[in-house]
Amino acid sequence: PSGALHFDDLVAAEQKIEPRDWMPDAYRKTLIRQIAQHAHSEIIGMQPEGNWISRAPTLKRKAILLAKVQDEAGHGLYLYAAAETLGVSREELVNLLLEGRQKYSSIFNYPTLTWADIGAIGWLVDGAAIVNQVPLCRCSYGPYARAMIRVCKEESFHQRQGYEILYTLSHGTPEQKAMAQDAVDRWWYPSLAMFGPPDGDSTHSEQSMAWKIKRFSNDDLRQKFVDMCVPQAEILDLRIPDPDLRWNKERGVHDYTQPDYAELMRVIKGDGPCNRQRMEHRRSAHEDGAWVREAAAAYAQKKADAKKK
Amino acid sequence: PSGALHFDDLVAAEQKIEPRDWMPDAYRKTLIRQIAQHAHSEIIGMQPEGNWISRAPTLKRKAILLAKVQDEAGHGLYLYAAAETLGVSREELVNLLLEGRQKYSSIFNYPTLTWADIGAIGWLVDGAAIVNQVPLCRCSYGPYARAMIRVCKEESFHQRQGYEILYTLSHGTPEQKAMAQDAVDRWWYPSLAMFGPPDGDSTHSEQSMAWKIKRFSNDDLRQKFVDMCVPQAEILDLRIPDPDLRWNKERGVHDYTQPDYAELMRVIKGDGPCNRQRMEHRRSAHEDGAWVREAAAAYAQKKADAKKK
Amino acid sequence: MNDLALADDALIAAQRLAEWCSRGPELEEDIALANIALDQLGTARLLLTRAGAELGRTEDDLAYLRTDREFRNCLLVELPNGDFAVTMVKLLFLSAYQKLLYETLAPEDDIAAKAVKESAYHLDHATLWVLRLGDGTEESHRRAQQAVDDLWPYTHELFEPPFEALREGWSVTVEPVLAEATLARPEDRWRPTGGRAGVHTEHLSRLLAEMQVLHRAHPGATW
Amino acid sequence: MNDLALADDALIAAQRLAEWCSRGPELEEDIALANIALDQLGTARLLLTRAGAELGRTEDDLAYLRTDREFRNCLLVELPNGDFAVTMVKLLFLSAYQKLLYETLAPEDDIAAKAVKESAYHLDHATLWVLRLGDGTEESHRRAQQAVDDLWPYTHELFEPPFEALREGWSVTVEPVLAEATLARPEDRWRPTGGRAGVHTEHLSRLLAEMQVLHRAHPGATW
Repeated sequence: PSGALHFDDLVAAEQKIEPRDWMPDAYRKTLIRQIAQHAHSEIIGMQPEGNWISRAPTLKRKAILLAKVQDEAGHGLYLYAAAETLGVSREELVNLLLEGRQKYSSIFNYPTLTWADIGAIGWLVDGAAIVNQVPLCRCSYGPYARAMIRVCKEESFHQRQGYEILYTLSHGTPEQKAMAQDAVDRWWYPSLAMFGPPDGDSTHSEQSMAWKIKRFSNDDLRQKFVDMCVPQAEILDLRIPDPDLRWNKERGVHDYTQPDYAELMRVIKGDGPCNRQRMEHRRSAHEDGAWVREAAAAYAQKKADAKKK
Repeated sequence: PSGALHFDDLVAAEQKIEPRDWMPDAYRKTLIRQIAQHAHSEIIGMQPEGNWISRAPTLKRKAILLAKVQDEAGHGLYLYAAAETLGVSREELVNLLLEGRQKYSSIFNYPTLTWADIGAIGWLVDGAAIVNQVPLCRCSYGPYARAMIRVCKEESFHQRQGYEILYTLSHGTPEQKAMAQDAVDRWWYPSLAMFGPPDGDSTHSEQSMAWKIKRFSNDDLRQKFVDMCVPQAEILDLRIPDPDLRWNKERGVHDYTQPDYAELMRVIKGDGPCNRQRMEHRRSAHEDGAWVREAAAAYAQKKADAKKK
Repeated sequence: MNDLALADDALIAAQRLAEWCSRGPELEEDIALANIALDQLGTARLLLTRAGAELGRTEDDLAYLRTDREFRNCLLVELPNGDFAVTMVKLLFLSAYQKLLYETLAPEDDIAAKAVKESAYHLDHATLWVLRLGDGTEESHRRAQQAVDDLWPYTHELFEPPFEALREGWSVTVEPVLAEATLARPEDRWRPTGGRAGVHTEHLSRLLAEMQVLHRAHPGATW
Repeated sequence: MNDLALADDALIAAQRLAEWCSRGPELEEDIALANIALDQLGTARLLLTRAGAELGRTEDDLAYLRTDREFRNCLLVELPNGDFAVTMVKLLFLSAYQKLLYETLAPEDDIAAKAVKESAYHLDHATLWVLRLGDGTEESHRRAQQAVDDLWPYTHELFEPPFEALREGWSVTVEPVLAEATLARPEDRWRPTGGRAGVHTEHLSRLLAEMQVLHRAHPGATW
């Protein structure tokens, strides 16, 4: 069909596909799945960090953290909006999440045990997210690409905040420094796992590359992340918990230990430390809000009916 | 009737009336009301102290406080049992409490704001309770008198524990001493009010005296309590918050400022700081437990049915 | 005016509102509640800093190292969140009061001047929701009325001397909202009080235990 | 055997059980739960004192001045109380485990010897209730089964090395109770762990915040 030709031309020419353009069904489905998963991740990701808002150690940190978690809700909002341009409703997507038929990033199935985890999430998790997401700003689907530009800008702000938390801790009391190191020890490998399975085992990837949804392989992005973290860890005066981490002169990158992909698979399958807790939290928030949403709808209907008369 | 003569004789002879003895309806009703109110007070009284179990400052204090609150549940239990000998069921009485048709001691409508309140409740509130209750050990109704003997023994143990908490605080850091004084400042007048309105305004009293349910007037008991507290406060090195408190040589007792009886009436009527909270707590515990009680009953029924076969 | 009372109102309100984070009835509301919490927190920080300057203490000293007996907030803000109706009715009552109070202090007081605008937004938001809930479904009406009945007594404390004069303006703001929301205005009976004198409900010390735990566990640390 | 792990199991269990105080489904149960909490607390104190002796620390130092990363309790005991079914199923699982463990330590270990008898009582009590709930009403069965399903995964942690051998005895105790209570024994799949290494759920630090707040607010004070 001429639509298909046009689509291929646009993608080849690094032009954007827009909602009203013809696109292959599989492209649409892939995008819906990916954008929805991304949106769900923002929403579920509010929980581990939200866990420390009430206990933030200063009012300034409390304000920063609350604003950050609020930003995540905002990201969720415009990612759902981007997905909606592909012909699904937010409600459908939320239901798919609640029924466990769509995923969110596995990283949020780890608990935040101390304040330093807020720093480590900012530095490592947001850092990994940025490495993953910057290429998505050039994604072939226009609404997604534009959403990602906004998301990335805020994420890099968040990453700096997390880095700053860790820096303060690692230059604070011995207890604070230990807390920071402990957090990095726990979050390092799960952050590496955020880039997904090694390229050999990655499904979906090739087609996504061809469609210019994805630009780099999982392993390339992971390498980029490691190379980015090493000098930062030095300034932070924190140790990356990998005895085999070292500069490889020949390759011009760092050698590093792979994360435990079997663990990643278990967590994706639902058996991480907090999968049940995160889903239960989301489900009960959704259920507890049902009467509120119904009230808002009923009120809007009454007002609309009154206008008609 | 001969029953009435017998009843009067027994009362006059300081003998006990037992459940199967004839007794005037009004006597029965008065006792039911009084014993039930007393039982309810034990149950509601678990809340203000229970509020600090999770936060007790040492494990020893936690154990002592938990055991104390447990004792209160025990007191409630045998007071309900004493009331049941008069032909009402515990369930009826609990419902009367939950419907707000029977009262509990107003003192439990004040909040426990600091750990020192646990000391002040032990010293003052349990102290006042003992002064009130010791004469009840000689009450004309046997089951009540016997329950009170047991209650009083434990209460005086509790009072000593409260006294000891305050003593430790008042001889501790300046913050602890201030905390202890603050608690005494807040609990002193409500404790005085525990003896009820002044004799002139007291209903029920005369008849209860004649029946030997009550042995001393409200004001006599209050005086006794004040005289008991003054020397103890000196040892505690805590000030009783009454500038007019002084020894009256002629009367051989202390002069003291009366509590605010208008406040007492407001609290009795339901408008104390915590009336709503206490009742709401009790109601929701009762409702939350309904399915458990139903399950226990259903299981017992099944077992009984199985035996019959 | 006592900066500390106003600051504590805002701080405790922020702490309670932030408890909603990731628990709102819809995503937009999560964002709105966080916004309002951030506004309250922002005002609290400015007021605490000003109050602390006189006492040689920082905002964090005042927020994290006082006990509940030293907090001066009204009881209304420390009550548990309850359901969404309780939160919104509470916000209606609080923001109508804060707006009036800040208006009387502005424009001389620059913190109040900034806070007036924010309060107006909080009031609008709460008003919108009280209308929706009161005039929404049977269930939402029942919950909203229950919230109004439960919280109304706590509004008396806001207008204790020297603020008796503000009550009328507050009623003029709040009562028409209740009426339009088909919610009955309760009788004036019970008048719980004590917050301004540091005699709080049992809820505040638990709220502070959570809020202060980390700060207190590391005396003198920088964060 | 690590006294600290056992002590922390008992201490955290006591703290959770004590939360039921004044909230039990009936008065007798309020008393029973307090009794069990007191037993657990008593054992915790003895074990902490013994563990502390080696470290030059008191029972209160260990209870009040460690962070959640330093606690060694199993995850099972720190989970929120949930409804009465969750509490009773948890107690069934815990007391069956504690009884076995104490039995293996007794009679040489006098603390364990004392605790065996108490655990037997806790186990009886929990057994009775699990039977009643499982084989009671439709609702109680549903809740009990849900509790069993939710808590079962956390029992694996109890039998990590070097305690693998205890699992069989535990199953012999627990599974017939479930069967008689008409409750299905869940499959062995998810195996959450970490407690013994100080990697807990997000619940523990909140529990400790409340438990430790007063003690920490007054460093060095005597109570």
